[in-house]
Amino acid sequence: DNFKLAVTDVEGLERLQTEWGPFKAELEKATGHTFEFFPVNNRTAAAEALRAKRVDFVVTGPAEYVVINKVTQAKALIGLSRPDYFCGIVVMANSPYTKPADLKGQKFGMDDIGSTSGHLCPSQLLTDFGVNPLKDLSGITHTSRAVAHEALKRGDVAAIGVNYTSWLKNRGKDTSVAQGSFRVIARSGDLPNDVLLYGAHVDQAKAEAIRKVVIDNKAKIAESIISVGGENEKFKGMDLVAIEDKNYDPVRKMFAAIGHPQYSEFVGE
Amino acid sequence: MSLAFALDESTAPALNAPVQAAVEIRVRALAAGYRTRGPVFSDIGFDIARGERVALVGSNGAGKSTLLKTLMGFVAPLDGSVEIFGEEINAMTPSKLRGFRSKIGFVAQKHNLVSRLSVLSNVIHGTLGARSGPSRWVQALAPQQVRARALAALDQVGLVDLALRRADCLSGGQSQRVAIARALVNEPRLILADEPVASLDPAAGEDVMQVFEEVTRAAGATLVFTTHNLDHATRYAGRVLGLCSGGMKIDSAVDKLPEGGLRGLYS
Amino acid sequence: MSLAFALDESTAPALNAPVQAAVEIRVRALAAGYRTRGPVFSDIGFDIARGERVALVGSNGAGKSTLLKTLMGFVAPLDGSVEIFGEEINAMTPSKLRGFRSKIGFVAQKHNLVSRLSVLSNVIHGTLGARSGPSRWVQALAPQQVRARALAALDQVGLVDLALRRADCLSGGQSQRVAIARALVNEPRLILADEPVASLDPAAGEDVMQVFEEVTRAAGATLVFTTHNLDHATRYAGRVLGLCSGGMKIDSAVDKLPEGGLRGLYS
Amino acid sequence: MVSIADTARHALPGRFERPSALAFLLYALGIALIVWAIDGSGWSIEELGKGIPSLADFLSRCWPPSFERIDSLSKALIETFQMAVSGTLTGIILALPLSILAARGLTGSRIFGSISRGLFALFRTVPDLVWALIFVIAVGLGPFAGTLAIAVDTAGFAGRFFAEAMEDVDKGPADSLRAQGVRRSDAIFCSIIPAAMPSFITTSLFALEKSVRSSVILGLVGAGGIGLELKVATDMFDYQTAATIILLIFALVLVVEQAGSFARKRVIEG
Amino acid sequence: MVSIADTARHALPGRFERPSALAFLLYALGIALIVWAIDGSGWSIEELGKGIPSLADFLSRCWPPSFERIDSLSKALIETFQMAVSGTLTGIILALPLSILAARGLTGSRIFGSISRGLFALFRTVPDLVWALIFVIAVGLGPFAGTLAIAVDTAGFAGRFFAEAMEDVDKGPADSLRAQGVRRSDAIFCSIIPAAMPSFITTSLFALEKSVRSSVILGLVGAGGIGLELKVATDMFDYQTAATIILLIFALVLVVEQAGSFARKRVIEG
Ligand SMILES: Nc1ncnc2c1ncn2[C@@H]1O[C@H](COP(=O)(O)OP(=O)(O)OP(=O)(O)O)[C@@H](O)[C@H]1O
Ligand SMILES: Nc1ncnc2c1ncn2[C@@H]1O[C@H](COP(=O)(O)OP(=O)(O)OP(=O)(O)O)[C@@H](O)[C@H]1O
Ligand SMILES: [Mg+2]
Ligand SMILES: [Mg+2]
Repeated sequence: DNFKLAVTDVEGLERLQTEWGPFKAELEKATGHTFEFFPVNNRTAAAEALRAKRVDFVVTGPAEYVVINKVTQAKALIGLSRPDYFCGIVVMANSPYTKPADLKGQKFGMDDIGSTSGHLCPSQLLTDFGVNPLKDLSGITHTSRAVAHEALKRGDVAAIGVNYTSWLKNRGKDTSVAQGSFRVIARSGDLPNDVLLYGAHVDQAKAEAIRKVVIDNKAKIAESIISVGGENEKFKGMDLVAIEDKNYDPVRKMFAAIGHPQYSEFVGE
Repeated sequence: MSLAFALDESTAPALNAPVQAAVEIRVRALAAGYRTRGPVFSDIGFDIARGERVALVGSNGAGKSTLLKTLMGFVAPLDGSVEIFGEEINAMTPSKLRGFRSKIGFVAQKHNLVSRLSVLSNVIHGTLGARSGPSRWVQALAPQQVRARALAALDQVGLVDLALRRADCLSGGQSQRVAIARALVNEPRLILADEPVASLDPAAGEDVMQVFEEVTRAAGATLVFTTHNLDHATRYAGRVLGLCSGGMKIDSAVDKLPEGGLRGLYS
Repeated sequence: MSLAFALDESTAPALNAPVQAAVEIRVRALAAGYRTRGPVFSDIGFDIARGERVALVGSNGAGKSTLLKTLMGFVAPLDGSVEIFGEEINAMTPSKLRGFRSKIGFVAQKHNLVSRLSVLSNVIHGTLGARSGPSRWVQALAPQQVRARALAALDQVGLVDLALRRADCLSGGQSQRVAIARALVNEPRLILADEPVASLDPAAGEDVMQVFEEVTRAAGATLVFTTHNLDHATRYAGRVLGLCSGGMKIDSAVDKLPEGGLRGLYS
Repeated sequence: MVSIADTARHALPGRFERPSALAFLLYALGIALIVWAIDGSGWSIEELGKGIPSLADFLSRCWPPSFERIDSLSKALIETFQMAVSGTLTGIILALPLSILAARGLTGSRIFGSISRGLFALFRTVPDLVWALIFVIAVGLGPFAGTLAIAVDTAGFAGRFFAEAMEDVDKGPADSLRAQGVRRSDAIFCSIIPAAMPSFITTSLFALEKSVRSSVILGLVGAGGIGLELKVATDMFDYQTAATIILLIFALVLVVEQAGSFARKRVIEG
Repeated sequence: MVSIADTARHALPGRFERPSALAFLLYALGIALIVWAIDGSGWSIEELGKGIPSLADFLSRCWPPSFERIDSLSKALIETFQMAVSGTLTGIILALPLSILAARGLTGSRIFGSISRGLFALFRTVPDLVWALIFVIAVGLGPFAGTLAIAVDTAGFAGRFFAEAMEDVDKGPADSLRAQGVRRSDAIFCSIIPAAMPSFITTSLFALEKSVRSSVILGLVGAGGIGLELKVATDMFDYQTAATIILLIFALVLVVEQAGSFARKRVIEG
């Protein structure tokens, strides 16, 4: 069959959008199907495409999976595991804030609303430390990472919630301040995997079959991603695993923390 | 009078023998002006018969151009009525008015050429009233016969050589002559010309007035023109209308004009 | 001749007694035209002395407007030279050229009013050459004295009543008169007028020509005007220049014109 | 008989001027470009038809608009409008003098002309995201940064349209003034700008409307705004709220257009 | 002596016409609006000054542009341009007939005029994202959806500017034709459109350029494009690549502008 596969703006998969050639070839060889790839940097568009049966598979992040699952009944098929996928809360080292509770009444910078590691996870983290992100802060600015970073340095926001790994990398690129001028005051546990999900209209048996082959050939497929070299080396250590919907219940819980409880009902409850 | 007769009259104008009798323009108690400024003229009335040549004179701002625009229905009258070819124009449906206007040839005081098109295209536009469509929008697309006709009209005003010149690269008098050719190209039944020779040199002015005269004489067309050249008014018109201080002060055959009468309009 | 003298001459024009002697415009071997089309005229030469009134005549398209534009430096000559007030204009720096032009009053064939501003503002623009600045961009901001002067210029052409009318709500002749007032308002040393009375009624035409005559007589200004009105040319000019087939065919004092000579220009 | 003869005494001129080799090449290139572009964009009318049912489903989910949060949404719209007005105004004030330089043949300075045109192009090319970054670095998060970002965006857009509107104006009146020694600058203000005024109004009010519509940039600099609300609503699949927001903006756009048409009418008709 | 007297024989007319009560109210409202807007946007020149050093540092991090990925970036730019050309062309073809209806006083039909103006306003108000959704649902992911999204966006923009350009044209030539019974439609094509042509070119080429610049919409429908690359680059703090992308787009913008100025020159000067 010819399947359409959308890749949303998943953290760390940007290169895949332009250099997915070998990956695609390997996938096609392993499954016997042909795949057409579409980089879609918006989960709403991906979800609507699924609902309209315009796309069959979507590679996306955990939070995206939760909402897409709710809106389209699409199901998780394979997890694309990533090492060190968690979030943190960063303040300036010379600031008085040493624990999340100190941030009460302060301004906070985060990623776009609904981003797993840049919004949901830090919000949950604050909640876990007894700070209600919706009530206790004096405001959350949802902006791009680069803007949040600069705003933190200026002191416009007291803290930012970040995807830890990419923050480390980005911090390295900012030569204007010493790397030690930041302080991480909280880190989350690892987040669930990115997901390859399939639309409700896709034949379940075929989907299961694809899951089986991919898991069986995971070494080769993962290698194909890394083999592109250059930037893609960062995928070293990725794994392809079979997953279940309930793995994402923690993410569902996070939606309550950001004030969108409509996505926090657990399936089956 | 039967409808059949009326139709006959309009389709074969040159054949009806006593054309002079039919009234082409009938104006009654007419007043017109621009928006808030009150009427430019009022209580004007006259009849113009087919084949007449009428000069409309008056000082600057007397309302000559306004009267011509009112005759064509471009300025709505404040009062009174205008009948052209036997029908009240301000009561017509737009499509009917268009049909009536397609028998008019009009020369505007400002020439009003389309400056980015060629002279020939501008003249061909004059035929659009009779037959519309993209084939007459620019000369390159026009049927051979239409182009030939437009060229003949240009020849009447002595401009064949400039047929492919862009209309914004003309001298003042050349552009006025193109406007005249555009008005003549469709062999109109009624010609309304607003100072058609103001920018022409003396010889060209005579030529154009002679063309007008011949067109009215041979094809039975009617001519109403405004002018500041009193010599032209008396030599080429059979009748003179004189606008002054908001009223029609003179309406007289040329040979019955009072001594020095036209001078009196300009004081 | 010393620079001091030349300066003296240009700053106090009316005082030097034998003004008639000074050459205001000197043209030598002049050829000019538009882009690829070759010269409109060539090898033209003449001198115009201060205080002269010169009529420039010729058929439509002969190049009268082009010649006037060349005299002002708007059309660059293909050949030859133009000196105004004793200096070659095509060798001047832009700011110097501007200074020279500020002593010129110009009436364009197309009037060229700024249609969205009032008549009075348009006339006040005529004073910008002498003194620039926002206070003369619109009449509402202009100094009382400038407004009074503009109104006086409008009075000369008989249009005081229309001072606050928008320039696009004028009749053809009214707009031409505004252009004339704009040219006169700055009391120019040289008036170049391109068919200044073409749209005027006979009386207004005489009035304007008389104003021109008085301005040259009383203030020692020089006048070059084009016209198709041969009567005006011979009555109001002291000298006639006749353009024909690309050359200056006539250059003669009015009283020495050959019998029927001007007619010969239009064939 | 002087009726216009159907056959001309003169040879008819050619229908087309023979294009120069360069012009021919350019036409051919233009056509090739279009064919190539259409070819590459995967046209398919068939697909369009198939999607109708799903589209109906989507639209049904947007209906009816939810007026639950109308208060806070209106407030966001008004705040956005406020920043849009001051940003657009700043942008226009920035663009006006530069556009006079940028208009070809107006000031006679080719160098300044190229520089201003380049500057406008740069203003437009640098994306919102980067302007947001620059102004956050320069003045910090908040409405001021948003205003500046809008101003730059507006300047790039308005400057270009102002300049070309002034180029398109009939130069006759300006030339007649310059014939009398009026400075170029005075001639521009006295005759070019009055003539280009309707176009200026169109451009300015479009810029204002555009600033309101594209107010996502305000969200980026932490200034909130209706754009952010709309983004959140679609991201959270809250299409009914999104529909409300779009209707609110639509109403504002119509009001701005009405104001523009009123102003234009006054200028054109006096 | 006929030198113009410094004192007039006639009373000078008033400087200002007394504005009508309505006009006065509107002026007052306009000024209040502007004051309110500037007040709300937190102007502070001081802040601007303080930010300069950090800004310089930021710009230094964008330099030099990195030409490492120039191949794939150029490819993305070309693909984007391809979709932009076909989308913009479609939009313009859509906008032209509607804009004739939308231009006030051109066709005499007020109802169709209001409808087309409303349609254009709607095209513009509905944001990119929602158009992306609609076309993804209608025709699926890919360049075709992107082309359509660009087309709608272009139509909303170009339609408005086309219509107002036609409104601004001198109506004299068209009226003179209509005086001879020429249909409105013919008069529009023969005289209004030739007169508005330079403005049409400005608008169309700006629309093309805008489509390239705002190609983020292509990312929304899975068609990639240079906009996506730029977003990724800034998100990854890869400012040197971002600088490269901006320079590439800038070059394209300049080329498009040059083409426009060439075409305009031909139309204006013949
Ligand atoms: N568009 C307009 N709006 C308002 N008033 C106008 C308009 N056009 C002309 N007028 C005024 O109406 C009066 C009559 O103008 P009209 O153009 O009919 O005069 P005219 O007899 O043709 O003069 P001319 O010989 O100068 O062409 C004039 O006083 C003029 O100022
Ligand atoms: N902008 C232009 N571009 C090209 N050719 C032009 C341009 N303006 C005028 N011409 C041509 O130059 C010649 C001289 O034109 P000019 O306007 O000087 O004539 P003129 O003597 O003023 O005629 P008129 O009495 O009709 O005003 C004409 O043949 C005309 O077609
Ligand atoms: Mg008139
Ligand atoms: Mg001339």
